[in-house]
Amino acid sequence: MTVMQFDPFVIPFNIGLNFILIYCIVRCIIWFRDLSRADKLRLQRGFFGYAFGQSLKEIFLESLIHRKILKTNFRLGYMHMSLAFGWFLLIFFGTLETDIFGTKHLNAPYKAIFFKFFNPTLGRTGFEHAYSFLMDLILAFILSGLLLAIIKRFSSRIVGMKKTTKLKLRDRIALTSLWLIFPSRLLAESFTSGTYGTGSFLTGTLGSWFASFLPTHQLAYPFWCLYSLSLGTFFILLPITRYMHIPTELFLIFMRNSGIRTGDKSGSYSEVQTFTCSSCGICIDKCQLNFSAGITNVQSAYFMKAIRSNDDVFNIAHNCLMCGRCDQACPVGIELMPIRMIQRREGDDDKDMRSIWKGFLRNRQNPLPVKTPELPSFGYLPERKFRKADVLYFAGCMTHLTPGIKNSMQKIFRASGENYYFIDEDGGVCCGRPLMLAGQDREARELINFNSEIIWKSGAHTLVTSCPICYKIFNESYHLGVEVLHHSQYIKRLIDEGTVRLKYSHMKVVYHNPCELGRGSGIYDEPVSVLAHVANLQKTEYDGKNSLCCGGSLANLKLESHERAKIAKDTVSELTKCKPDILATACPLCKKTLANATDTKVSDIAEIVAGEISEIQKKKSRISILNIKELADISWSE
Amino acid sequence: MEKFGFSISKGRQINYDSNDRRVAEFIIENEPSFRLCIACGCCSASCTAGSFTRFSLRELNILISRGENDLPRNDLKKCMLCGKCTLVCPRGVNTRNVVFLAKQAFRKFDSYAI
Amino acid sequence: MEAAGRLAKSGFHVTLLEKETSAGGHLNDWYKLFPDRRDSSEVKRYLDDLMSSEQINFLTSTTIEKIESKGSSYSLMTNNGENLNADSIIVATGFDLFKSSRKEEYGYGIYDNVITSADLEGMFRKGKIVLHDNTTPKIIGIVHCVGSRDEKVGNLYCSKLCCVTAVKQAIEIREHLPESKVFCFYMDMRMGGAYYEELYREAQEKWGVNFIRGKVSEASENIDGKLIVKVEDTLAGRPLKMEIDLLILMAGMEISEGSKKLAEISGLNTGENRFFEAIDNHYGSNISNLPGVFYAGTCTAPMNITETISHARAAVSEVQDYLKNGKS
Amino acid sequence: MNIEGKKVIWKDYQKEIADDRFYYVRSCVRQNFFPGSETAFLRIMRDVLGKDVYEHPCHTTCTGIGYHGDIVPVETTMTVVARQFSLMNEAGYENLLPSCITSFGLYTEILDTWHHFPEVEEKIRKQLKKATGREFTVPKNLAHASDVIYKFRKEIAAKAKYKLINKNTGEPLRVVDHIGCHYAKMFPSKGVGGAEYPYVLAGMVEEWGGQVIDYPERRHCCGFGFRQYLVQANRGFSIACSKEKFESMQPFKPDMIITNCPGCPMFLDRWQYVINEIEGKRYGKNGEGIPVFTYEEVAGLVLGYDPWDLGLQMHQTDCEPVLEKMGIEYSPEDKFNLYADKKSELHNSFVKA
Repeated sequence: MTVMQFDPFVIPFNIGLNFILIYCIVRCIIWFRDLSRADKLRLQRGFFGYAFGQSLKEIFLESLIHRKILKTNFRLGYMHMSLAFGWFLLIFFGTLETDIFGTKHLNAPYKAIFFKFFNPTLGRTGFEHAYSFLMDLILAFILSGLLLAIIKRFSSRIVGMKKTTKLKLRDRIALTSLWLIFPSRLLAESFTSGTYGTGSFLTGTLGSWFASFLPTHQLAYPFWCLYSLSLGTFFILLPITRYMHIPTELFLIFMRNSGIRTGDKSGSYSEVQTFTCSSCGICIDKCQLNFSAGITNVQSAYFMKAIRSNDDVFNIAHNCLMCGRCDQACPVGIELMPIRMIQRREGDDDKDMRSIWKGFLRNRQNPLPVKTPELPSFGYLPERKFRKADVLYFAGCMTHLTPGIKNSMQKIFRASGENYYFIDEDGGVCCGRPLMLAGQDREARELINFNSEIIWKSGAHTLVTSCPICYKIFNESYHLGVEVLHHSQYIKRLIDEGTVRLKYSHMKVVYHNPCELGRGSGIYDEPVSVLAHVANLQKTEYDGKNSLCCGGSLANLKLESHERAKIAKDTVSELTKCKPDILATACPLCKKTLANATDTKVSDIAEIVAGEISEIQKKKSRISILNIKELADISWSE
Repeated sequence: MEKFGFSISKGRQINYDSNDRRVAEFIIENEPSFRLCIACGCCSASCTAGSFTRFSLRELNILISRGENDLPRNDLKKCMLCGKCTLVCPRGVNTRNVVFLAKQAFRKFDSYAI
Repeated sequence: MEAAGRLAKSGFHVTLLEKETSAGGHLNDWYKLFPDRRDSSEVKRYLDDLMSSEQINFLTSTTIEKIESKGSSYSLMTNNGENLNADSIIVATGFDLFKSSRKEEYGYGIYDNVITSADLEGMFRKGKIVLHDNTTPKIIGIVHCVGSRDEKVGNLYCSKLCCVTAVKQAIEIREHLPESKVFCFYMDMRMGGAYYEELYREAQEKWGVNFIRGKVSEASENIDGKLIVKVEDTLAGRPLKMEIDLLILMAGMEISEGSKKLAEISGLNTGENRFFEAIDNHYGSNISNLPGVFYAGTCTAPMNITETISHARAAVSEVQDYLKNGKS
Repeated sequence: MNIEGKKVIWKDYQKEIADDRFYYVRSCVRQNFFPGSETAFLRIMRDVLGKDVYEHPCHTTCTGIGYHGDIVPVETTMTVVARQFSLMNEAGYENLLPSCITSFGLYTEILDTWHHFPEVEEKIRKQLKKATGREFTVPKNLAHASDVIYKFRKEIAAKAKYKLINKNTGEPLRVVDHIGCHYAKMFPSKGVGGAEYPYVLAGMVEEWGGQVIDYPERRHCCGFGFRQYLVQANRGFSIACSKEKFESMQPFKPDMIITNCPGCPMFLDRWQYVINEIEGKRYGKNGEGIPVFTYEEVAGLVLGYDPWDLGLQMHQTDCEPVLEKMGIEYSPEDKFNLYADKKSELHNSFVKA
């Protein structure tokens, strides 16, 4: 019998496939070109080095198996896996199939995709039959996932998701074409099988059943056309839909494994990341603005989409607590927080990026407009006052609104007998983090310089701060060459050294982990161990990385007070489920916000510890105070 | 005018009708809580910047809403956005966003950046 | 009316003297009441129901010409020659609104578009807020403390209700004229009453009413008949001048003419604020200097409706007590 | 604008103004600002109305300028004023008739003070006695010269040769009346029509055929305000005040301004020139300026006196436009030629003097 080599119906598919291949290559080249020189090198090394294997492994686990999603949400994971991995298998074994059973080796891709059409009679003998059984199995696997996907679209609950992302028109078209691909293949194959009495448990049975009452011979062709057409459409639309994440993710994985990071300016990497977002919607579930405050249009998935389609993201960018819960949860590992910060820094005046075409083929001629240089904002700041000391204490603006923490820390310092200097005792200068969070780095830098000078001149070796917001910026952006500690770390150290002895109170304590301290700065253990040392610390499901935001976050400029209150209320009710005596935290802002939302006593770690300093300790400390005073008088200098 | 040794003094009167209230309207549109200010002065009292220089958000709010933009335009730069004012405001005015929007508005409406 | 009704209920024979042709006083000219903005007629209906008792002899357009103490009772001579005997008297002669024309600088009665809070209520009743030339006002100013807290007109006291009335009316104006802008010129916002402050907040938040701290010093008309008001924006520390289409004066409360006359003929004491003076501000606010004569409501001080009604009830209990034991 | 409302107020503010036998005291500054005015006043009072008006040669300043300029202490002022009273008693008059608004205000203020604080009056009596050996009794009636003209406005109208009417269009002249601050702002009850809507000048204008215009800044001070003007560094405020008024009245297209105070006509007149010099801003119809008159000058014009006899050539802002409108016959060439052989009585009286 004669085997056809070509048929016009494959043209849509061919066009689509070629288009998408060329597009991806071009895109990757552009992205590569836009990388900084250092990153280019990184990528090259990464590609031809050890990282390569890493990447392949990751691609297999994440892009195909979708391990992370499976972990967080099985059904959602299975859906993604069946589609991605299933399709991969289909193509893989399809190609093999053509290679084995085809007339010659190395066939054009369409041969593999439409194998059944070109080899309708195949599949009668044992091995052939087994093989087509395998192919049917894979197809069934995909279809099961597809079924889930369709259900998810109409009721996302079933897939275990609370929210599902909203779609643009072009997404809908792409989605339908995607949905059509496999059913049309199923039918096409079934009809063909029906006509020739081939096919396995799926296509075969379905085929013969159709054949019993349908003119399968005539019906087969249109469905092969449909199959090819939907594939074509899908490929063509890919670049302007969220499905672009499929090819982009591969590139991202290589970049990441080569050690490229987002940084603080927009560039290829952040762009690749935005295109890698598959809008799976896990971030939406994690977002407290969504489930507490009922704000449902600012979550990262939407944010990424907005950036992709070049909408004005200014307000979205600022309507975020920056708690990092989504960042933590993103299965693709997109650095969501840094990307938001980039958008905040870019401000509201990068108008030339707004046009859609400039967006997709970013125009390199006119990049971001250069901001007009501004006069220094804080010229009014007074002559820097400082004092020689070993340890510096920086309470921070917020701590000045919670004197309890401030006083407790001073008590602890006295107890420790260290020669410390309270930098902002009579009202200091802001650390600069709030400005930075508002994307105003230049202004922030002025404050950083101001504070740095005081710290350097004091010649101290350690800087202790009570406010995680301050801690983060001192730690990351000051480059002081001085050890920066949050007071929870400092207290931990004093305890370990035995400098302060503490009584143990049997009070039930629950710890609320401040975002800036935990996810923000990776400090999880010290506060916990300090609390465990002085009180009966309770476990909650929100310990560690999974902690909630109090709602007070300075990072969000747009949140109304009543919305903040809602978040605080929910957080508190979650944390106080075990009816603790004290709700402990390590941040003045968290303390203030939570205290307004509950009757449970809210205390800062410092306050709890200060309350447990034993009497003997106090005596010792009095002596040491004198020492400090003397030291002070001597070592006071300009 | 030299020949007289004096000139015509400018009045201090706020002329509400001829003043440019676009900044105020922009803020109100994007941050309605701006309206809720009762000028209690908590913001100014707790202000970090205010402890170093003449800077009163209370005053700026009033001036902006009257369309007296000259002082706010330059004074707003003194704000450190530290957020104490937001925490102490008895009326729940989102003061940080007010400052943020005001700066944005001046960028938007002024020929030169603030 | 409250007092009369209550007394009648508890079986006394009551004669109610009303100088107007119908009872209710100022309640009749008010449209909606603060803070819940219910229709004044509802309260009026409640009072009318109280009056339905046949124990009450209701004489309208009647005033008292002469009062004589006959030992334990009083004889009253009315303007239409009647002679009434009473064991006890409740004085509920109420208040008059401050005559805004006395604040000449606001030009009430001279500038066509300067009106009083009472005039505005009238407009609400008609459901039509228009300027003198029947056009719709765009910018509306409300002046607080007209005739209150003002030594120049001899009223040192605060009339207490004008602030909340102003806020209520500001909201109602915005309801009627969504396109309009409303400015309240106040010295202090005195919202001391249940849900008053909340109303103030609503006015700012929901209705975008503008509040400028400073009392209008003078109003004048420009060439196109718009009003020019001068005020110091005391929060900005700068004088402010603006064009306004309609200026509403929050007239304060003063002791009514009737009360003054009554004070002369009866020898009842009046205080420095010219209102009737009770023997004790804390526990005797209904008791006058004449045995058997008691006060009810705004003839003793500015009060809102709630307070007036409670005060009337208190007066009733004083009367009952007096007639049972106190009489001697 | 509801004129009826104003009439109600005007009714409330009527004052008692003596009918005859006036003791006239001149103003310190008017005689060199607008010398024609006081002369014209006397002419009208004596020749037209046939009143007995007496002037005392020993009359001195009332120190009002010094007092309001924070230079002369109040007791000194009172003693000086007490002496004026004493002079009046000496001359056998009891109706005090000051030509100056500030004097009028000051006398009113002092009489009111003495009324409330008799002990002060006693003290002053002693001081005057000590200083000059003089006694005094307070005047029976105190009225400002403009009050008297207001009182006899109808008589003047009856004898009027011209009216405040534009004879070309037949429309009444649009007149801005500006009242000196010290006239009624301190004691509204002592001014005809009170302080908010003064009627003293408005009454004359209406009576003589003109139309008074009410403009937003009508209450505003002309800008003299002693302190403001006397110190050169403060003159910016003075001129700013006048400017405020001009800007506010300009839209009403006034033909002229009438005043009853020594300072106001001076400053409203001269500042128009200075404003033009500084800012190049001109007021009035096609920048010809808004002529400013004293009420005596207006009365004089109405009665048909020669403009130059009235001293209108002393105005910095030319008043010819008004003369034209009123249809007054005058010889432009004689404007600055006072001693031309003119046979006007006033001229002769000058020569006699």
